[in-house]
Formats: sequence, structure tokens, C-alpha cells
Amino acid sequence: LQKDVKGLTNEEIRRYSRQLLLPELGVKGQQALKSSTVLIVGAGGLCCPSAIYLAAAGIGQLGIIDYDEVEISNLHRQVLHRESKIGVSKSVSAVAACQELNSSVNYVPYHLPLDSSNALQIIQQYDLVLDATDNVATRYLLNDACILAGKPLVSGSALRFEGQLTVYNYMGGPCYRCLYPKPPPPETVTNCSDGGVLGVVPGIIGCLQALEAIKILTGQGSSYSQKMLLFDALDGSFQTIKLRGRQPQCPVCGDNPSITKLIDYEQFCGAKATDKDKVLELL
Amino acid sequence: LQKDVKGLTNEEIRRYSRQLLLPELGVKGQQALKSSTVLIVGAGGLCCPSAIYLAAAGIGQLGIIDYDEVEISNLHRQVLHRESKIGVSKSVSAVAACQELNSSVNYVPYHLPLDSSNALQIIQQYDLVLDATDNVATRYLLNDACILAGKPLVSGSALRFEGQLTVYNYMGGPCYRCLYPKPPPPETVTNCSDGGVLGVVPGIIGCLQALEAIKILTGQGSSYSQKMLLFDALDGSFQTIKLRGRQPQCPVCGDNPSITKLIDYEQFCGAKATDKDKVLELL
Amino acid sequence: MSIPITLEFSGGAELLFDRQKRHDIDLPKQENPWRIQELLPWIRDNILKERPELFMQGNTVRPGILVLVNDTDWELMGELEYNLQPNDRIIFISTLHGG
Amino acid sequence: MSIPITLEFSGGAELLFDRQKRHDIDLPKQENPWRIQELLPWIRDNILKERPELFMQGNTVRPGILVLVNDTDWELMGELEYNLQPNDRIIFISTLHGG
Ligand SMILES: [Zn+2]
Ligand SMILES: [Zn+2]
Repeated sequence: LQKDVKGLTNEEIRRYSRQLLLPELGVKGQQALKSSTVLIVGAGGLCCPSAIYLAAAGIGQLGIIDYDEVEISNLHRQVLHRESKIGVSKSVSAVAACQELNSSVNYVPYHLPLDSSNALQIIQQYDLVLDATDNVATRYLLNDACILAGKPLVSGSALRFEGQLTVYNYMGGPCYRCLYPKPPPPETVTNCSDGGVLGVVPGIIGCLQALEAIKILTGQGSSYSQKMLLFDALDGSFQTIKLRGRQPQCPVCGDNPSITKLIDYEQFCGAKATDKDKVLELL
Repeated sequence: LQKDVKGLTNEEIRRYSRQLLLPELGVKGQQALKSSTVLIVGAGGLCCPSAIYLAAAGIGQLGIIDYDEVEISNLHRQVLHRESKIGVSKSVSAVAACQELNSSVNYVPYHLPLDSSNALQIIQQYDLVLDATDNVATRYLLNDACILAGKPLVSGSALRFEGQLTVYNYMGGPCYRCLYPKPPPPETVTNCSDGGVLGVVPGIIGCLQALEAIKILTGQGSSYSQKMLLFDALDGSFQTIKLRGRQPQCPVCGDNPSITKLIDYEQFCGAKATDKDKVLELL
Repeated sequence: MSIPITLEFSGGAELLFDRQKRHDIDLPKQENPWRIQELLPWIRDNILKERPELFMQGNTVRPGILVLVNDTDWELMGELEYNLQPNDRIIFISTLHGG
Repeated sequence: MSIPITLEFSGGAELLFDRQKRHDIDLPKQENPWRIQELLPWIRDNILKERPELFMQGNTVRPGILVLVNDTDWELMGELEYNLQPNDRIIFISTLHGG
């Protein structure tokens, strides 16, 4: 019954029929997705939409990393988690939700903090990485690890009513350090726990991260290498800006890199790699 | 324990803390959401993201209408449904998923086709309507019903790699008939079953529908009255276009309307109000 | 002097034009100004690839196609009477109904 | 003659400017062309509302702020040396890290 037709089973043809119809995707694109592996770092507001749409589209393997557990203050934006999962590992919770939608994907939940000791070993097993983290130290870590491992990095971020999206280390484009050679002063960094965020803003950016991943993996190419999308939810505006190219003097992706293995990123940034939701004292 | 603070319980303060922090929303905005009711028509690709983000944000009541049952070919884009829900009513399935995220919302699933006999009676009970349907006849029906009932209509659509978003009947802006006085010839209408759609495209448009609903309900106002957002996923571009205003000669929202009760929309459009997913014969 | 303008087709309208979304064209010199009224049959006769009835009905676009002049609904610009200017961007959007 | 330009602040940078995202300003006439190098201290002294150290470090913007000249990264436009033109749009974006 599960006869292979051009590498797809009848079940797969039924499930993916509406995207198989797209000439830009088709059977070839579906097979490319099926043989691709994506790692999402962070199982929060950006991960929830990106993970579920990648799972729905039929990615081969989806890894999700998070060290944290589900809290009630996550649920206004982290829509894969549930009231019944409060206290459960976020990576496990996110994977369980995706599994119920598409059990044919190979899921790998990592309940651990990504750090210099494990990042390369994990990232090397994936074709592409989504930065869905919430702090500066992990963003530098992830950037450097993706450069060292040669993986494209689809980076999203959101705060308050704004979102940003770009793709690093793809087709000769720049990396995070090319844009931001120095980390920001810790007192200028606001996370979602401190600044707040409207839940649907990471929803939109996370969807766009999944889209760029699908386009890269199926050979359409990304629209956001050396470009950044700025989204302002209050005025409903999207703006695309043109970024600098890869910097020859970049310490990690440049012509003579000084960073050839992962460093201590909390020290480099002067900030912890955590954004633990704190109990809000209102009034 | 569940002490009311300015109308919010401690549980609500914990759950919504990250959006209560936003000065543009705050306790007042949260209370506005809590006392608001939204109806989503269609429980497919646009509804799944919009329903879950409205539920997550703490809308008071969420109604979801769909006459159809979950099929496997829905699962590549209709991410609230699950393999275990194949054959189940889509409205029931969507509501069940939202319920697990936020049980404090009042959910009303309607397992029925919206038509001229029931539309007004249902729509009158809601503050705002999301058009998440998939056919022309229901789009005209919904437009006329929202005009007659005086409700803003947040309209989304998606096909292939493209999406469109606009808000009708809001702050003196135009309605669907102002833009499209005549229905399109049936042979020019392509639905997702025939033309295909990349799942994350309705994902993005549905998130944006939830966003506009939240902005309208909390008094921020919409960014898309008399404007339309065009999204092209292949080149990652968003474009905002300026639309005509309300047309004084519009047959339903004009100065001397000729349509004062709902008509037969399948006859008007020469097309059925269904987009049943057909079994795809590939090869 | 010819008038250079850009045509764009989206929402499925591009399927009638060999899937090409953007066309940079030069309208030939003529005595009177080019109006959209003359542009439509010119498009039909010169670059449309198939099924003209899915693009035009009578002397205008078929119902369900929005026409934009430089990102603004043509209804605000005079519709068929609009006089084309050099480097105008005229967009034809087929309305989507899927969801 | 003064030079009219538009400043925009986003990503949180607007919080240093009374939450106002867009500022239409006229730079006073001066002998030499206005460069971004001169614009930055002018902004700090004239429209910044609080905590200048969160906007500038030394003679440039603090790390984590992207500067754009008409939607293009200033790195491609000469950075501090760029000569401002009338009606330029200069954007300061604080990078977001939340998720
Ligand atoms: Zn670099
Ligand atoms: Zn009208």
C-alpha cells in the first residue's frame, strides 16, 4: 500500500498534495525537505510557529534545543505549549505538539543549554539552524558555531511590537559578527521578560523563519541574505534594508579569522545566556 | 487567591505579564481583550494561526465556524489539527487545540456552513469577524452580513506563494463590494485544492489577521483599513497599497443600499461555497 | 518618444503572462497621451500569452482584478482615463480567495 | 541653507527620544558639508532626551545600533564620513534579541 512513487509514499502524496501542486516545489522539493535536517535553538515564541510549519511541510529531522521548562507566562506567545505542560521541558513539549501533527518527522528534543562545549557537535548534524534564542550571548555562540560548521543561520528576534529577520552565513553573505563586531553594553539589552512582547509578533517572525528555511532547503534561495526585514506591528509596516557584505576583517568569517574555536560567550558579552521569565510584580 | 486586581486575576496577571508590560496594551488593553468576542469563519489555513494567537492573547470569546472535517491533506498548513483528529469537525478540532493552551477563553465551535439563513444571527453576537474562508461566495456573504450587522471584517487570503490582507467596514473604509462590485468569472477562481499553497503563507497572513484584530479591539486601530498588504513568499516581499474609499454607490454599504438583507450568494457568484479538498491524482 | 513603464502581474494574473511577474516595456509614441484605456488592449495584443477573456471583459479588466497605478488603486487615479507617465508602475492583482 | 532630513529610531532606540520614532529636522547651515560624524553629536545635544551613553560611545553609535542611510547599511555609504544630502532618511535601529 505504501508504494514509493518517485521516492514519496501514497500517504505522503495525500498529505503534501497541496504543496506538491506548486511547480516551484513539486516532488523534487518535497524530497529535498524530507532529506533535510533543521535545528531550532530556543523553544519559545519564535520556535513555536517555525517548528510547527517546518513539521507540517515535511522536514526530515527537526531538532529543538532549550534548557528551560514551560511556565504560565510563556503561554501568551509560545503557542505549542499547553497548560498541562507547565513544568515540562520546553523542547519536549514543543516536539510532542509537532509529533501530533506530523508523526513522520524525526524529532530530537535537547533539554540542555547550548554552550561552547556542545554547540559544534550538535550543529554539525544539521543542514540549517534557526536562531530562536532570547539573549545576546547565545546569538554570538550560535553565529560562531554556524560559521565553524558551515551552516546557514536563519535569525529572528522580537520585542514589544517589533521584529527583525535576517539570514547569516549564506551564499557568501555576512555573519552576525560582520554586523555587530562588538557586543552591546549589557544595560542596553532588553529581553521579553523586561520589555514585554505582543505574542503574535514572534509568531509572524517565526513563520518567516520557517519560510526562509524551506526556500533555502528546496533550492529557491533566501530573500534575506545581506538583507534584513524590519517589522513594526503598531503601524503594520514591513521594511527591507540592505546590509553590508561579509567583512574580510571579520574575526570569525573573515579572510584571516582569529576565532577558530568557540569561546566563552557569557564573558565576551558580559551577560548571562538566560532570559528566565521572572515573576512580574504588577502594582 | 484569585483576587481581582483592576479586573484581572492573579492568574491572568501571571499569564499575560509579558503583554501587560507593553504601555500600548497594559491592564486596560488586556481587559478590552477579555471583554471582546471574535468570530473566525473557516477553520483552515488562515484560522489555525489566528485562532491560537487570539486565544493566547486572552480574547473573551472565540467562535469558529466550519462545515468540514479534518483531512490528511489539510495538515500541511492547518496546524491546529492533528493526525488523531482526521474525520473530526474542523471547528471542534481547532477549538480543542486552543482550549489546551488557554482554558479561560469561552470557545464556541459551529459545525455548519455559514449561509444566508444563519449568518446574521451568528455574527450579531460578535464584536469583530475574521474572514478565513476559501471561496468567493462566502466572502460576499460575510461582507454583506458584516455591513448589515455593523462589524469590522479582517480579511485574509492565500494561494500558492502569495497572500493578501485587508480590513473592511472599519472607520468609514470600503467594503469587499466597494472593491469588487462584480464577482469574478468562476473559471478565474483558483482555490488551494486546485492551485496549491505553501502552508506557511496562510500562517503568516493568519498571524497578521490576529494582530489587526487585537489592535482594533484594544483601540490601537488597524493599519489596513483602505489599504491592502500584498505578500510574495518567493521574493519575501511585503507591499502596502492604497485602496479606494467607501463607494457612495456601493449596493451594500453605499448611501442608498439596494442590498438590505442577505441574498443567494452561490447564485450571485455562479459558484459553490465549498472548497472540498479533492484527492490529488499525482502521476 | 516612447514611454517606458513597468507592468507587474500577481495573485495568479502572471499565469497568463508566461509566469513572468514583471515586464519593463516601452509604449510606442502616439499622437494622444497613452491612457490605461489604450494600455489594456495593447497588453492583450502584445504580451498576453493565453486566454484573453481571463484578463479583459469588454474594454476593461475582468472582475476580480485590481489595477494599481504606482501602488494606488486606479479608482483614485481616474481608472481607464488615467494618462500614463514615463516610469509609471502599473500593477494587475488577481484577488486571492484561498485560505 | 538648512538641510531637511528625517531621523527614525526603532528597535527600542526610540525610547531615548520620548518614544517618538520619526523626527523631521532641519540641520542648520554650516560651512562644510554635514557628515554623520557631525550629525551624531547634534542629535545627542539637541533631541536626545536621556542617557546619552545608550546612544553614543566615543564619536560613534554604541555597539548594537545599526545605522541606515535611506534603507542601506551605513557601512556601504562611508559610515561617519557620509555627507548628508537634503531629504536623506537616517535610521537608527537597536538590535532586538528577544524571542
Ligand atoms: Zn562575519
Ligand atoms: Zn461597500
